Amino acid sequence: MNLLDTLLRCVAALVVFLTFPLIIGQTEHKVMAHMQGRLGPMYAGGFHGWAQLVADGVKFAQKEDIVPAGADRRIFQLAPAVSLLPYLFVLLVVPVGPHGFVGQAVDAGIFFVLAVMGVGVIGKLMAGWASANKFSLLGGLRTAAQLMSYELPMVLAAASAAMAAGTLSLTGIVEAFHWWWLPWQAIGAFVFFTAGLAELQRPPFDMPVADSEIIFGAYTEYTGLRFAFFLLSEYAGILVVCALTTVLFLGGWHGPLPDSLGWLWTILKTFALAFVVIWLRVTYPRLREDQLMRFAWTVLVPLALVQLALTGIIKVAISQ
Amino acid sequence: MNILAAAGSLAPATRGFLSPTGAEIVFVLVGLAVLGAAVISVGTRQLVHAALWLVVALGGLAIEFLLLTAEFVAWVQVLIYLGSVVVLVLFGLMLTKAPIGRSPDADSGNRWVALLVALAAAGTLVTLVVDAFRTSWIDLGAGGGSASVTGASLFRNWVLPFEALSVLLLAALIGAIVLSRSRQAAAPKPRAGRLRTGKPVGAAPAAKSPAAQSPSSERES
Amino acid sequence: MEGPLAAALAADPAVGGGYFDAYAAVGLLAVVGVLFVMVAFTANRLLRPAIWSPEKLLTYECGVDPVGEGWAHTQVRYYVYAFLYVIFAVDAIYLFPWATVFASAGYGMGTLVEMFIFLGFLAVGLLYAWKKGVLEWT
Amino acid sequence: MNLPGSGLAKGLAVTLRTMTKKTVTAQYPEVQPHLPPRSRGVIGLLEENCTVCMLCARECPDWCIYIDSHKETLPAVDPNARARTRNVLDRFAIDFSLCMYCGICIEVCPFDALFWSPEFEYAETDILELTHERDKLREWMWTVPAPPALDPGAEEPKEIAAARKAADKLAAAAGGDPA
Repeated sequence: MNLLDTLLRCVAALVVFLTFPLIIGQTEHKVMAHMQGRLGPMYAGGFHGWAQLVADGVKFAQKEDIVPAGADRRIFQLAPAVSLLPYLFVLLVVPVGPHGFVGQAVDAGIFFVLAVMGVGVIGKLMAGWASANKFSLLGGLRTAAQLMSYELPMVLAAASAAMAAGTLSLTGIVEAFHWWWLPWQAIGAFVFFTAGLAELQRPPFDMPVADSEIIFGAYTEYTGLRFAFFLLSEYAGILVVCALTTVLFLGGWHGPLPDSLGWLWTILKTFALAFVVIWLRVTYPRLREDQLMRFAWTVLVPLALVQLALTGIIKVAISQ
Repeated sequence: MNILAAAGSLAPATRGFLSPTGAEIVFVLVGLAVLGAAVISVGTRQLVHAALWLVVALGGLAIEFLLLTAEFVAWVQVLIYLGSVVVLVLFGLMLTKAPIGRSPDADSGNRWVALLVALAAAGTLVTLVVDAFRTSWIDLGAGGGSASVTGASLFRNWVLPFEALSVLLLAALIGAIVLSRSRQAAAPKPRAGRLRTGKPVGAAPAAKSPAAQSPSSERES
Repeated sequence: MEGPLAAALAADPAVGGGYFDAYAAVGLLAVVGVLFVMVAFTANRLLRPAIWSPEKLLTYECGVDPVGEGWAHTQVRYYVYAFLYVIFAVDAIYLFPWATVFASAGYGMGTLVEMFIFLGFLAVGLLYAWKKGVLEWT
Repeated sequence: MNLPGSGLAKGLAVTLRTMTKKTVTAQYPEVQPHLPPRSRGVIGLLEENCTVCMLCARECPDWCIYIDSHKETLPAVDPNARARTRNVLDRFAIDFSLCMYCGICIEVCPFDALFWSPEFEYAETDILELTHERDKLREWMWTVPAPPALDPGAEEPKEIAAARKAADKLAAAAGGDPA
């Protein structure tokens, strides 16, 4: 391993980080529109508005950057970066294909990912507090409470996958995958994906940014590029959660094609899950704040514990 | 954690301190950054800034752990301290009144005493560590602090403390709930459903209707 | 390095060799990420206009003039959730070292039972919180 | 028997089915919309018919019609008669930023000077420019469609009935003369 190779991998991760969320965002525009009987963007770029998000990006880059008079300037300006960058690190360690097709394998893989993703919540609290806006503060607190509540089932479900594989390395988990993991880890997959969705504050779990109650939560006062960073972090988050669900529970690159095309499976499964994320957004109404919290603690956490028990018993039974 | 055991015996120094490796240089630099962040965290008069500087200090510590090949501990540091303890602190600050800008009452009259105690504690620790290790060289094998090594040592040698920990956590949980409940018990119970509809709360349709629930969700903000 | 530790290390193919290399890559990515953010905001500063007016810098409260200051009372319940998470997260991290060893030779049933006792204590805690109504709002 | 979660699945099915169906979005600037008959786009003025009776301006609930006029004396046709005066329209303007498209002015006009036009592309960047003067209103007259055909078996329009009556009378008088 030399410096150039590593740098290339890092830049590749950055490129994926900047392009794939745009693809997901554009898919969301179109899928959501068609699910509501609309067409969605049709102009930018010519063919079915494919360049809409590029145009949005250009617009965001040119917009005035406003920091409210009462805000805590430094923290207000730093918050978008703090909430965005953790997802970049996750993308580096997600294995795409077999034989080392990964940005950089990290031994503590899954634990590294969960720890790094947990840092994003600080960015949202910073944004909520530094805006000097009641609605922002309330949104920030709601975000933090939601992120923490759903982090727990997510960690437990991920632990179940790690138990099944007997390793924390993401590559190792995919290598250990067999098709019968699908029924065995089904509850865990459900818990992980749902909790991931809630971590992203995507509808139906978008109470922290509920426009009818608290404007746009912690992001109310943001404009221009900083707001775009928050948006990007949401879509990068979709990519990360879908990719992680693929790797942990859906077998990553395993599929009825030769190993050399394994990366195709990973990407295909990731985008299929991203479609589900969009689908759920269009279909379901927003959960109320108390329902949101109750769902995490009284449904997802017990389910995750059941999955842990199931995984432990079956795994010990198999290995003896 | 059993890093010392994992790394083998404390052999006398076979290497000099004057030809540091890259990791050692980074270790010292990050250590200085952590020290700086910690000092600012204690010294700043803005409450939330203090908590955020604590984030920097604790994150730096995680990097130090990584450099010492204590991989698992490093990410525990990030997940628990950055992801939840600091967030808990921030939460507490923001729920109580944490104004933007300086808090005039953030300074205590005891600060000189506090400084003295801090210096004494630091002096004791440094003396202890220096005296314990002297010039011995611990060769840190990569992977010596990985999760599997930690797990092996935890479940072979330290099962009882581990179980005791669960009792401790349970006690903390119950304590927290009792504390938060006792304050709520003093406040009058929400009776919006009864007042508004004129029916007893026990009447199932009234209690379940959105009208009966909405006051409670309004109260939340 | 000797005995069970070496065996445990050898059993895990991911551990070993590239430890510092792996985290050097992560560190490099941190540099790349920070550079990206800096370049983005520098470019943004060159592109964007800056025409401030007092009205623009006002707190946004749906168009009406802001009332009071940028701080409001919030339910303590949020704090209880955060507290619960801290406790449960400390518990949950022990699952990870356990996950890597519990099925290997020499652990088996005993370790499983130990973990179940550990989890049982916390399930009791969750049940207690549930019964006390901390997890529900009304 | 409802399985738990069947409602959730039903919701997903609805959105998925909608996605596969054809959308109802009209791509307006490329494809002109199909407007139903009697669409209320804008009000056109046939100023030849206007007698400056001011009824429209008076009945308008928003007071959005402005009319200026002056009297003009016409020389008498007959030397014994008095010179006649007539109203001449100087200004007829409708402020479409005030207009609420109720159509009372059109209903109330006794001389059929105002008409509904389906033309709707008259947005302006300045609200003051939405006050359209008589020449613009006259131009819109060209976009007024022919009145829709009558329902089969409907009663004859009054003016045609009156004309026919007069014609029939004439015909009867012409036919009766030789007798």
